[in-house]
Amino acid sequence: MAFPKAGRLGPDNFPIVVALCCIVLILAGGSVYTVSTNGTFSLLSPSYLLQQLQIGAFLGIVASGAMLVILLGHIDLSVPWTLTAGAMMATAVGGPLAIPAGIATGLAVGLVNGLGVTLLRVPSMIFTLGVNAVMGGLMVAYTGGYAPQTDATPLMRFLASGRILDIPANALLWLVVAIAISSMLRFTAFGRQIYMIGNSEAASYLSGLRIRRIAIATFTLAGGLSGLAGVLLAGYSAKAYQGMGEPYLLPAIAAVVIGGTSILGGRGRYAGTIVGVLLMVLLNSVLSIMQMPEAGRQIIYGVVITAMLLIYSREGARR
Amino acid sequence: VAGPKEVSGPGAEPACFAPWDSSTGYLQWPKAEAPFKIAVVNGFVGNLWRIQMVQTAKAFVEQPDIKGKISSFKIVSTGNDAAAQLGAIEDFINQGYNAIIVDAVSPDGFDRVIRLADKNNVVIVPFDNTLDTDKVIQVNENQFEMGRQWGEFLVKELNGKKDAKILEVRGVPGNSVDRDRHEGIHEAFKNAGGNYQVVEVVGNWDDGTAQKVVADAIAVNGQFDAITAQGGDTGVVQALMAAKHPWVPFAGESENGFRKAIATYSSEGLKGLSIGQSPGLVAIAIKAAISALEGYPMPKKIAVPLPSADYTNLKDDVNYWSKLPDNFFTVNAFPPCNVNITATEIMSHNQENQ
Amino acid sequence: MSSSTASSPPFLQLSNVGKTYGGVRALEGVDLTCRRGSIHAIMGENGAGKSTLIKTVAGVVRPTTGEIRLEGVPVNFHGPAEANAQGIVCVFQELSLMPDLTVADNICAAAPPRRGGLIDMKAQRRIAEELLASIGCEDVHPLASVHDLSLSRRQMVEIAKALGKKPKLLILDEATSALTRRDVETVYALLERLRDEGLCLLYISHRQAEIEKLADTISVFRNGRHIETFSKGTRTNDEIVRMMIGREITAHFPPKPPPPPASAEPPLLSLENLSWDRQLKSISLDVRKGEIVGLGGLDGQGQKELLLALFGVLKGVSGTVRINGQPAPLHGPVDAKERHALALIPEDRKTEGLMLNMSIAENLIAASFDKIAPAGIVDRAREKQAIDEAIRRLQIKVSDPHNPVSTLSGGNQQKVVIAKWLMTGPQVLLLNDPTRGIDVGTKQEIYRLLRDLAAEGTGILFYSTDYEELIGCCDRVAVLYDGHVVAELSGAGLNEHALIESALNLGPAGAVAPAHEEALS
Amino acid sequence: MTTATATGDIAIRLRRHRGLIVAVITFAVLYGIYNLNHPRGFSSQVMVQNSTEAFSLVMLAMAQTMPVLMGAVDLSVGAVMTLCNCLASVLLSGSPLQIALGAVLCLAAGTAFGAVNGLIVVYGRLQPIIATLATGAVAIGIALYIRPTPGGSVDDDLSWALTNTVSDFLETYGLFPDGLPGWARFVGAIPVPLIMAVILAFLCRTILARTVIGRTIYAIGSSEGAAYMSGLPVARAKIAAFALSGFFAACGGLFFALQTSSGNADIPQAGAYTLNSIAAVVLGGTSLMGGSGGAIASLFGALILRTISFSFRIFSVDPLIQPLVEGGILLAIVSFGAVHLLRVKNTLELVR
Ligand SMILES: Nc1ncnc2c1ncn2[C@@H]1O[C@H](COP(=O)(O)OP(=O)(O)OP(=O)(O)O)[C@@H](O)[C@H]1O
Ligand SMILES: Nc1ncnc2c1ncn2[C@@H]1O[C@H](COP(=O)(O)OP(=O)(O)OP(=O)(O)O)[C@@H](O)[C@H]1O
Ligand SMILES: [Mg+2]
Ligand SMILES: [Mg+2]
Repeated sequence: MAFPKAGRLGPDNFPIVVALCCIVLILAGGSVYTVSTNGTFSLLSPSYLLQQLQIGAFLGIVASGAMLVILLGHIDLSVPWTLTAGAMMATAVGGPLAIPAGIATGLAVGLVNGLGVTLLRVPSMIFTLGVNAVMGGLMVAYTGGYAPQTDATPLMRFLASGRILDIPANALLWLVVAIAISSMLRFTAFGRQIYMIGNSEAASYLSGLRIRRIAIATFTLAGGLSGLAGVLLAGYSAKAYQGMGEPYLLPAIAAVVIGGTSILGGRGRYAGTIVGVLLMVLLNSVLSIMQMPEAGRQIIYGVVITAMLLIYSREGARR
Repeated sequence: VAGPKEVSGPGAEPACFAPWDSSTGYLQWPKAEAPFKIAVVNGFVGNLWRIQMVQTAKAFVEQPDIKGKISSFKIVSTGNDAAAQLGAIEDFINQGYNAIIVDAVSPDGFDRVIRLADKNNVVIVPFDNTLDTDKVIQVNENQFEMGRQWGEFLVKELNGKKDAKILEVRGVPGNSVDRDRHEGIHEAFKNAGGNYQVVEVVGNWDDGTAQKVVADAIAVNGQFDAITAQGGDTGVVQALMAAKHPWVPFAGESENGFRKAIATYSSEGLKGLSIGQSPGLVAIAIKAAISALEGYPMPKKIAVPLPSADYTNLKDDVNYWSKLPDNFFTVNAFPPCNVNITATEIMSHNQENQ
Repeated sequence: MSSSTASSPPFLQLSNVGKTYGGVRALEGVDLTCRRGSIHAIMGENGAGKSTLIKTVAGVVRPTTGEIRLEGVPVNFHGPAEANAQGIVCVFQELSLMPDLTVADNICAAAPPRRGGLIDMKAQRRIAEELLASIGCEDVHPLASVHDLSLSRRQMVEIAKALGKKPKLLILDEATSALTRRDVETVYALLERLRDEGLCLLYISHRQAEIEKLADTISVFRNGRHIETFSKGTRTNDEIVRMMIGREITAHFPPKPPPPPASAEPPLLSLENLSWDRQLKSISLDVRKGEIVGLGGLDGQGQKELLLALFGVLKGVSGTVRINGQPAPLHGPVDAKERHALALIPEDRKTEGLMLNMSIAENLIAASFDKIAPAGIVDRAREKQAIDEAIRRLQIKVSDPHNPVSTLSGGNQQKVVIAKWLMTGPQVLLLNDPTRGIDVGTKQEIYRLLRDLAAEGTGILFYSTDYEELIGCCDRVAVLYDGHVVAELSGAGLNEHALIESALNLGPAGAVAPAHEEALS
Repeated sequence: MTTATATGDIAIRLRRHRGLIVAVITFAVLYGIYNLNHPRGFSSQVMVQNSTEAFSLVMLAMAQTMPVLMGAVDLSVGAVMTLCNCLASVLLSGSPLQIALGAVLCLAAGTAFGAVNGLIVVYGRLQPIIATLATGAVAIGIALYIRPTPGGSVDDDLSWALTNTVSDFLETYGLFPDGLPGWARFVGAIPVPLIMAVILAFLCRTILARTVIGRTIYAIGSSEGAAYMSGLPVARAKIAAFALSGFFAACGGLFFALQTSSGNADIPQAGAYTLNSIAAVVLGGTSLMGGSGGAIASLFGALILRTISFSFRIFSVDPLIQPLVEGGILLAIVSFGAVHLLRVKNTLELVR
């Protein structure tokens, strides 16, 4: 069921609570480390937490798109180069049109994904993989042939790393995205229909839903969010560069799933994605602060995700 | 038997093909008939360094003195796949290529293709990411030395502050370049005899990652007295600015953005040293391969001088470009080798192509 | 109990068996005994617990309470494989064929013949051919993929598969619901032979005629409880129905209105020379306002395709369709629903009709977003009102509309599908065998509902495999054979004899098409 | 049904193996073009090179086939390959007995890791795609722990013998000191990795097509509920499928160690292999929904993928355009599958 009644710990809320507990554990573990090394509780300081919010906002926006596609019962593996292309196009265009150009690039790639998945009926996992390769190829060819401008505009920089009332501007932007998407999922026909298609495409089709249009719109929206994330990331780094999208694909999917969204589609809440994103970002940050070697970092990463999902599925089985 | 002979030096053009150190041996191949067929087998291609390298290679073989010596020139990129890279090398050997220039995916695993190359008198020249072998001639900058110079610079700029807190931003874990630079840095610190507190974070030579981890490190550890970063330096600079961290001595790579930052803020305390791996290495590697095919003895390990610049000698339009993008790698030309394609030339070259 | 063999223990004995799903009591305190050499029918309305009973016996679900004894020995199965090993074989209500595998692979799925440790393909094929031949299905190729077969053929393959397991207890849970008349005869003969060979057979069906013909013992279930077991012929039909639904049933079918006078008004739905692929051949048919038109004939003669074609699901349909006299091109379900106010109750409610994991409420509104979300924003009040009304109108038995629709019994699930479409206010209703696997009580409700809708002016096109239903419910029946309409029956001409005759294309019109074995659809 | 079905049999088989046939033809065309334009096309050396390069990917395609036939995906195959590669770089040296033991240990480790994936999926009830995403990270972590920096050593002779022709193999081990017998001369030009790949692919195919476990794997992909109801060993088959997936990934890792004489816990490389394994399976015509397809099809899928990149060594394509061309061809081939949509006349079949 997509919309549990408020007030009870429904199957969709359980993962959110577990993930929140996990976040508390991570912060506690990290604090033990900082106290023992520096004698400070710097992880609990507002400045550190706000900074994590700022860093998390990029992943949050990517994960928003990933969640929509996953709810639809698909997956978007084109995130890395869509994001990069968005960033590179934004900086190449520059000026006031930079941000629209970046987002439009993402929307265009998303549109191609949507068309391929719905009209050609290629499984999304493979089509978006191909689109990612093509976008990578395009960006390499583009950089090699045209030596584009890569400096972010001041507005991009402000949106990515500026502060409004001491709150990171990009976190506020994520908040806007979050409110927009969660109300879309709850209150609009489009959002509800995403869940329906994710549950059963055949039944949705025979119910007279515009399944193609909805799928195309969802992929396009997800692409646009990747483009937006690219624009912001370029603002954060003050420039666009080729590898910038790579670290966002798998963490975004992991964040969505840790947040309780079913990887099969049709089920999940946006609040879960928020919590999942914060968990991933904090885990990464705390491991980095603890100077954990890469080997240990990967193992912890895998174990945390597995353990959390096992807890969710046990809970699901108990019901 | 086919294959190179171990010979003693000196080799050809020592100013350009400088031996790594006094113990470096020499190899000599039987002289082959020009013009030669030469291939460049690159691994990953999705970053600006590699793109700039590919452009440099393309431009270099068009130069008049080189053009006549090459009958066929191919560049392929195999991605992050050692099997594909080894396969491409073997394929070019099978196709009868005379020399193969390699930016290796992995420092190991080339025994088989080297064996095949020797059988067929093919010269393999690894550069940039080089191999853990002494059976080929290799071209690189001395990464350990680079690290040492970074370390010594910081020690100098710290003006005798022996208990300084230093932030070290490392590269891709497990990579030999990361290891060598790291060891060089710590060698310098050790020699200085200080009691430095070094905080290590992993930046993966990536601006975004470096920026994030530096932001975290500052949030938790407070201020640092000096910084060294193996890559992603503009990301580090961004993190410092965002955290309003005061400018401190900073030794790092050679991205244009980093040099621009040094030029702009050195008066405020960003006393920077910039040494970097140059995409122009590929040109020297091609030149070395041709020289070997012409029958000259060549050092097994060729040390390319470290292209270094610090806050005292940065000059706009000479060793950095304030009008050009940050990502650009500033050092491309090596006059002693007659490799004179500058970074800006590569750009204008492209713009004409449009 | 009519059992008389007191000496040996009964073959299957259930005592105090109960099963709860969460809060739902699907079975409660069931005592039941089955003998060898008998066909034991289980009857009950939808949700009575028949399937659950079968599943406990077949090892698919573990009973929460009670004990099951097989030949006097208590058994406790951990899955259908263990039950099979003991000779308990079940043909389930939801087919258990693997559609991508071949017929032979399916038939020999669990215990294929082996040679040298590997599956022996030749032997497997031989076994499959023999089993198919034994139930008169020589037309099914053992190497064909199951998904290329029609539903009726699949049910036959399923039966062959069950026989291949050499059962001692054979359970058929509505296994004949889609079979063609001819197959049913074959299956009857087969079941009787098996009974005579000493097998114990448990038979579940909602078709009273079948049970009357086959069963020797009948058990009736209601609300998860075993009501009574008796020998055939000791109770009248009315008594049985009363036992099943706990109330009196008066007339089976609502009365038909008199045929409307011929009017100049164009028919609501009018098909002219509709053809598609090799399965629809120049079909012409009218449905007038307020009329229920049946589609008859053997299964797989194009009835299903005709409904899908009208709903715009098929590509490359030729001919003209008019709605209220206006040409109505067939672009797809969206178009059919929004522009022409058509509604289709699909064949398979689990995959085509419902989103099983979603709530009852979500399923009900799935086709009506244009009504409850006029500007794209869902109007919560309107949504709730629509859901409540739908549940009330069709008397869907729900404890909470926010529960997943999968927790409903088959009949109530079907009601959800119908309610979903009624909410759209259709002018033409296309029904694909809507009462398959539905109990008499619910069937009656559906018949009455259809009649009421017709009276309100809806045109209804209604495909059914049940002749009785076609006769009782429809004003007119078009019989299809090999994609042609071979007869249109109405009034007194609409009787069982005429239906069967035209279904087999034996009518006076003669063979329209060369006799064509329906095998691959 | 004896005589009349002879042609019916062939028609039905062609229909069932359409994907495989398309893959074989695509490969034959691409590979033919490559060889025709290669200065030493159709020679033993070229075959040796090609099969050595393709071997690990072929193994990963086998590894991926198992879960994909069940309608699942294993995102850990690249990581397990890397783990076994690193293990092999530690274990594959010393006396012949030690080497053999090392190889067995590597294969066992991969199989065990796969089995753990299976256990998590079956008893933890996790979706395979996400469970293996997580366990893949663990595998890479262990690999990095075993081999923090690239290196290690692998027996030279074995490495040379298994990456060359049969006659090189026999020579390396001096099996026929007095000259090769007739049969050995006859097969001498065949590359050893090709032989091993074919044997392992047929092993994989036999397991899938001719054992109850294999049939259950297909059955699960076709309809898991029906498989369970039919009394098939669903849980066991799932665990076995992941264990076999681990086994084939380990074969890939082991060969990778022989080919490169070293181990390297390279994260991007592991990711590339995982994604390529999925692409290979799809190019072979196996449906990601499960139920249909097979090992031989995946073999050809992997070969197609490799052949695309072979072409850049023959034809002059601007190096900075190559990634675009490669991505474009991949996208084009998978989109080519869309032509079958033109034949679909019942749109309901498309949304299943
Ligand atoms: N998996 C389940 N979870 C929850 N409730 C269930 C489940 N399966 C069945 N039920 C409930 O158990 C009751 C008995 O269902 P069952 O399927 O046995 O009925 P039935 O007599 O076979 O009905 P029908 O004739 O419609 O097939 C119903 O109320 C149904 O809703
Ligand atoms: N000689 C035979 N006699 C009877 N049935 C056979 C025979 N050979 C194959 N089959 C059936 O045909 C199907 C196809 O099997 P076959 O082994 O010929 O093809 P295949 O190439 O192995 O298929 P795949 O590539 O899917 O593994 C099998 O599942 C089996 O049911
Ligand atoms: Mg039932
Ligand atoms: Mg087969």
